[in-house]
Amino acid sequence: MEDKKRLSIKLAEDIGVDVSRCYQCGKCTAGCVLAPDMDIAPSFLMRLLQTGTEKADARVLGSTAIWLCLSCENCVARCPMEIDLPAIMDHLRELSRTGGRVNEKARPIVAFHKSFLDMVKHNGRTYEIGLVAEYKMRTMRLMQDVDIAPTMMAKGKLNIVPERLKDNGDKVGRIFANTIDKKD
Amino acid sequence: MSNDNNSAFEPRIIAFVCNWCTYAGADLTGTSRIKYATNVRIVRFPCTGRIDFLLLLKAFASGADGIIVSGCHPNDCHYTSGNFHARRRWMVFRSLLDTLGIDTRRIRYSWVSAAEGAKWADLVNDTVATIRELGPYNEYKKVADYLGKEAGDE
Amino acid sequence: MNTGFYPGCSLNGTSREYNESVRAVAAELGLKLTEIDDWNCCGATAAHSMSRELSVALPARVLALAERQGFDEVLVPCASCYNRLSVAAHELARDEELAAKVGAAVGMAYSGKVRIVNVLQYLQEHAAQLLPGKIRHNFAHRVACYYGCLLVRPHKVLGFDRLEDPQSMDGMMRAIGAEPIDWAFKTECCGAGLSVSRTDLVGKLSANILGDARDRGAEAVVVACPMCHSNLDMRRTAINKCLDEPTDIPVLYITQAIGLALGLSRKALGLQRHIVEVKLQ
Amino acid sequence: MSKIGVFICHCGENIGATVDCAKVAEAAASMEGVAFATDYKYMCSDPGQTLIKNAIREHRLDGVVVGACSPRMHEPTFRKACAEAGLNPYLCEIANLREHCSWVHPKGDDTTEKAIEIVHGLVEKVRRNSPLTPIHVPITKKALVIGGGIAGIQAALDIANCGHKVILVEKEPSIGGHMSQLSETFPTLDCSQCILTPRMVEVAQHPNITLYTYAELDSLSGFIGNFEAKIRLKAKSIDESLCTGCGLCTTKCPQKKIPSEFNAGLGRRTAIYVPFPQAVPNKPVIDKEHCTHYRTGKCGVCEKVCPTHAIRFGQEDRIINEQVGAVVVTTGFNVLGTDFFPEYGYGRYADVITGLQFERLASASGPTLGEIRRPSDGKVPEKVVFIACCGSRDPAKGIPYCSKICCMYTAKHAMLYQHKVHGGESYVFYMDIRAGGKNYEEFVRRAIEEDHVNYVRGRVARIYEKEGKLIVKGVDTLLGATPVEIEADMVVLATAGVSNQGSEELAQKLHISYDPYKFFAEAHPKLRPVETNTAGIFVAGACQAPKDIPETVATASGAAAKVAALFSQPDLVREPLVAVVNRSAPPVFSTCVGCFMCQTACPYQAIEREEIKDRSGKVIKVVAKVNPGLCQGCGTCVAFCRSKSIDLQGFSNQQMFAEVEALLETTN
Repeated sequence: MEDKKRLSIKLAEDIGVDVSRCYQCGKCTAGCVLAPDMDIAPSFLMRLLQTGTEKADARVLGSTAIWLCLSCENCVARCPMEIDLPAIMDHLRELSRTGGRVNEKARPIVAFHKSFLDMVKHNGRTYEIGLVAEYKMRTMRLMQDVDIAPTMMAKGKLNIVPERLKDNGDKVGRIFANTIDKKD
Repeated sequence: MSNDNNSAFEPRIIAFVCNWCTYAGADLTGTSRIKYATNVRIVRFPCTGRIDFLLLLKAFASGADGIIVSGCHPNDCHYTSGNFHARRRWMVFRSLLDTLGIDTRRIRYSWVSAAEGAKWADLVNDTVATIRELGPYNEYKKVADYLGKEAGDE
Repeated sequence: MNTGFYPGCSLNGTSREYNESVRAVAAELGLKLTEIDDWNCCGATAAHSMSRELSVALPARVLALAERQGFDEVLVPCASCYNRLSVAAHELARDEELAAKVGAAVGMAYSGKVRIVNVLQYLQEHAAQLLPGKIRHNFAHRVACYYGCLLVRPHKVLGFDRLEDPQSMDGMMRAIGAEPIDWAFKTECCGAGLSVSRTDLVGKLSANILGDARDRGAEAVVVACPMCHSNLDMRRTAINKCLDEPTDIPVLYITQAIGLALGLSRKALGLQRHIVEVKLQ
Repeated sequence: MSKIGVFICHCGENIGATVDCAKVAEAAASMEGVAFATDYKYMCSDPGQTLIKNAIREHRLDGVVVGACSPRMHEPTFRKACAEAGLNPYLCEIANLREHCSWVHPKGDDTTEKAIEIVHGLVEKVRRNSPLTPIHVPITKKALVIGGGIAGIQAALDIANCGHKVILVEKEPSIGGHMSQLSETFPTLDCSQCILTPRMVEVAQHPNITLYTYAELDSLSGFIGNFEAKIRLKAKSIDESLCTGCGLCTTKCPQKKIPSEFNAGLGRRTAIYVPFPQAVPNKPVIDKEHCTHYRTGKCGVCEKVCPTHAIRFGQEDRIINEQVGAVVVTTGFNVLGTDFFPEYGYGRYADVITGLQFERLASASGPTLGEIRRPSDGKVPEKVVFIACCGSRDPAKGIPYCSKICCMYTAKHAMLYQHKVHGGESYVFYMDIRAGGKNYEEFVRRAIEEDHVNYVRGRVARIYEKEGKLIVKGVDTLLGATPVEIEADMVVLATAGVSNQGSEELAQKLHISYDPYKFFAEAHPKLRPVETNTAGIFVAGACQAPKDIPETVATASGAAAKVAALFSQPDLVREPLVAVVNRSAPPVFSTCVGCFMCQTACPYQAIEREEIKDRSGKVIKVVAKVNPGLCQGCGTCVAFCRSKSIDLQGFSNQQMFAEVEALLETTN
C-alpha cells in the first residue's frame, strides 16, 4: 500500500516539499556542476515527479542522478521558487535504498556511503584505511588509489589504527540502532 | 479552562471593519476563494474611527465570544486619520476594560488592507482558535443577563 | 569566550596539516582552543545521503557534548562538519518531532545554546585584530580564494558572507599582504562527496577550478575545507588528465597562508604533508 | 410595523451552490418586520431587478435587503432599482452572501446559517434606516495630472481638448517619461521619439494646459470636485522667462562626468543640463547635488556665459496652491536594479546591461547614436544573450508577478540587434513567451523565423567573465534539460518592472490604496479600472502595474474620459452618508454641549460652531454643526461625541446596535 504512494505525495508528507511549485525554468540544471553527467538532470527530475506516474517515479528512484548529486546546494540557492532540491535528493536516495531500487551504476557510491557509515558506527569516527578496505571489498575495485596510498601514508595522512571513542563507539552505535538501523 | 466541552464549542466572533480596507480585503478573500472559519460575522463601518466602543460591549452583551476590529494600515486611512483615532481610543479603552474586568484577549485589533485577502482569512482563523482556547464568554453574559433582569424588575 | 574545538575526522586523518596549522596560528596569536571531549563523526555526506535522522543525530551528539562541556561557541574548521552541524542545529530548532526522536536516539538533548563558527568567522572575529602587529613578512602572492559550497550554502541556514562572490577570505588574504584575484569558481563544487566512488567526475570538476585559477594568474589556491583540499591536492593526477596542460599550482589552507605570514615554520604548518609541493614563502 | 422585502440572489452557482438560498429566503420571511422574501437566480439581471421593483410596488415595501454579492459591487445597482420603484434608495441594504460567505466557506448548514444571520442583521438595520436625499456640491472644473510620461501627456491632452483646464506636474526637468528613452516600439518598430515628441510639444503649447516640470505634489486636501493641491516647484536655478534655451551653459559646465539618467547611466551629462535635446521645456536646470557652485561656492561659469543673465543661484523651492476638481495619477514605473542578481554579475561586468540600457544603445539619440556597441570597450558585440524574467516571476529574489512587457521588448531588442549588426548572433533565454496582443505573436515569430534569433527555453544560472567573454551558463529545457554554455560579448537582462520610488508616500498623500508591490490599486480590477477608491482621483498607465504603450494610452484616455464626465455635470451629487448634530425643540435645541471634541477629531474641517440665539439676538447656546458639503462620512466625530449628539446617516448608532444584536441573536 504505502509503496504505491506517488513520490510527489511522499515528498510533501515526509519533508514538506511541494513539487508542483516548480515551473520548469531549468535554473537548477543550468547551475548544476554535474548536470551533464546525470542520466536525469535536476529540472527534468522535477518534471518526472510532477507527472506522478508509476513509470516516472520508478525512473527517478532507479536513476544515477540522485546518487551523483553532491548536495552543493547551488540549485536551491538560485531557485526562484526556493524548492529544496537537495532535500528532495536526500529523501529520494533514502527511498531508493530502502525500496531496493538503487541503480546498478550507483552501487559504488552507495557502497562508499555504507562503508563510511560502518566505520562511524563501529568506531564513532572514520578510519580511512578501514574505510577504503571495506569499500574495496564491497566494490571489488581492489586496485583503486593504490598509487596514492603509500604517499599518503608517508606524509602521515593515514592513521594505522582507528581512533575510537572512549567506549569503543557504543554510544554512537546506539544512535545508529535508533535511526538508520531501526526496524519498524 | 472555563469550559469542559471546548471541542463542541463554536465561538461567536463579530468583526467591526472599515469599508475601504478590511471590508474590501475580506471581499478579496472571497474573490481569491480562500476558505476560513464560518464563525465570524462582519459589520461594515465607513471607518474604524466610527466604531464606538460601546458597540463592543453591546456585542459581548449580545453573546459574542470574541471581537475583531480591523481597518486600514497606519497612514493608509481613506479618511486621513480615522484609524489613528480608533487606535488611540483603543489604547485608552483597553485599560478601562481591564479595570472593569473584561477579558481584553477577546478583542483582536488588526490592520488588513484591501490587498490582503489571505491575511484576513488568517486573522479570522487565528482569532477563532484563540477564542476556542479561551472558551465561551459566559462571565460577561451572566453579568449582562443579571443587569437585564435588574432593568426588567424596575 | 570559551571556544570549543571540533576537528572532525578529516583533521585527525588525511588533513592533519589543517589541524596543525589551525592550532599553530591560534597558539601564536595567544588564542585558546579546547577540543570537545569524546567527539564523534558528523556523518558527512554519507549520513544525509542515507538517512535524515542519522544525519541530524550524529551532529546532535557533538553539539550536546559541547553544550554540556560549557562552550559558548565551537570552532569547526572542516567546512563539511561546519555545514552538517549548522544544518542539524537548524533542523533541531525547526522540527520539534525530529528533535524529540533525535534526543531519544542520542540520549542527550541539545538546547541550541552553542554558536557554530567556521574558520573564516573565527579568524575574522578573534584573529583579525591581532594580526597587524604579528605579521613577520607579507604573504605577497596572487591567490585564488576558493570557498567551495559548504561554507556559504544553504545561505538561509548558515547566513555567512555573500552567497555569490563571498569576500571574507579575500579580506583575510589582503590583511596578510596577498592579492586575491577575481575569478569565476569561488563557490562551485569540487565534487568532494564522490572523491572515492567517482574519481573521474571529481577530476573534471576540480580541473575546472584549478584551470580557471591558473589561467587568471593565481600562484596558489587558498581553501578552508579539507574536502576541497584533498580533492584539489591529492587528486592531481585525475585533475591533470582533464586539463589541456597539467598544473602544479599548490593548494593551501587559509591557516597555512596566515601561518607563513606569521613566520611559523613550514613543519608546524604541516606543509610537508602536501602532495603538490608548496614552494611559496 | 415595517414592511421589509428580502431578495436572495443565487448568483448562478456562486452563492446557490454553497448556500441553500431557498432556505435563507424562507427564514427571512419569518423575521420580524419582513413582509416579503424570495430567491432568484440572478437578482442583478433585468428580470431580477424587475422582481424587486414589482415587489416594492405590490407589497408597499418600506425597506429592502438584497442578499447577493459585496455591496462594493452592486449596491448602486439595487439602490437605483429601488428608487425606480419609488422607494428611497437609502432604504436598501446589501447582505454580502458571496464574498463573505459562499466563496469562503464550504457547502453546509453552517454556511446557510451564517447567510441567514447576515440577512437578519441587515433586516434589523434597514428597519431603522431613514430616507436620505443626495447632497449637491459645486465642482472646480480643472484637473491635476501627476506625472508627465506618455500616460500623463495623453490624459492631459484629452482633458484639455474637452475644454477643461489641466495642470500637469512632472518631477523631472522634462516631460516624456520612459517612452522618450525607448528606441523603436513593438510591434510596429516605429520610432518612439518620432511619435512622442509631437505630443510633448502639443502639451507645452496647449492653451488649457499649465505645465510644471521639476515639480512634485506636496500635499492634497479636500474631496472630489473640490481638492486643493500644494505643488512644490523645485528650484531650477534659472529664470525661465529670460532663458532662451540656447544651451551655451550646458556646453561650458566643467562638471561633465555625471551619469545621465536619460541614458540609463550609459552616457554622461553636465551639472546644468537639459536631459535630452528634444526635452520639453527645452530649458536647463542645475543639479544642485553635483554643481560645483552649490558644493563649494566657486565656479559659476554658467552664470558668466549666459547671454541673457538667466542663472539664479539663490533661487529657492516655491510652493503654489491650485484648486482642482479631479486628479489623475500617472507616475509610471521603474526597472529593478541588476544588483538583485549577484549570479548574473553584480553590476561587476560592464557588458551585462538592463533592457532600458539596451534601448539607449539602440536609440538614435543615445550615447552610441544608435550603434550597438558594448559599454566596456565600445566594440560591436558579435554574440548577445538576452535573458528574460530577470526578477520577474521570481518570488525568491525578485517579484512574483509577470512584468508583462519584457517578452515583447526582448523580442524587439533581439530583432533590432539582428537588424543593426549583420552576421551577429543572438540568443534569448526565456521561460514562456507571453505575446498576447494585437500583432504581438506575429512579431515574436518574425524575430525567430526571419531574423533568426535563437530562442532557448530555460533560465540562466550564472554569468562570469573569462578572457573578455561573458560565459553564460544556461539550460535548454526542451532538450530534456541539457546545460548550455554560451560565450557572449554582451548580456541584456530583461529586468522586472516595479513600482516607482516614492509611490507609497504619494498614495498616502492622496489617500488611495496600493497593492503589496506598491502599485496603485484600482477601485475594481475589471469594471472600474481607472478609478481609485477615493472619489475624484483616477489612475492610468504603469503606476497601476507594468503596461505597454497601447494599454497605457488606453487607460490614460479612459481616466481622461472619467474626468470629462465628472466635469460635464453642473454640480456634484454626493452620497448623503454624512454626520449630523441632533436638533430638538427649545429650550434644549440640541443635546450637544458644545465641547467641540468632534471639531478636533474631524479630518475635513467639516464641523462648524453654530450660535443659537433668542429673538433678541442673544446667544443662548453654541453647538456643533456639520457642513454636509465638506463631511466625508468617516464617522470619527460620532465615536468622539460624549453626549451622543452627533450621528452618522446610514450608519447611525441605532442602526449599528440593532445590526450587531441581530447578528448574534440566534445563539441566545
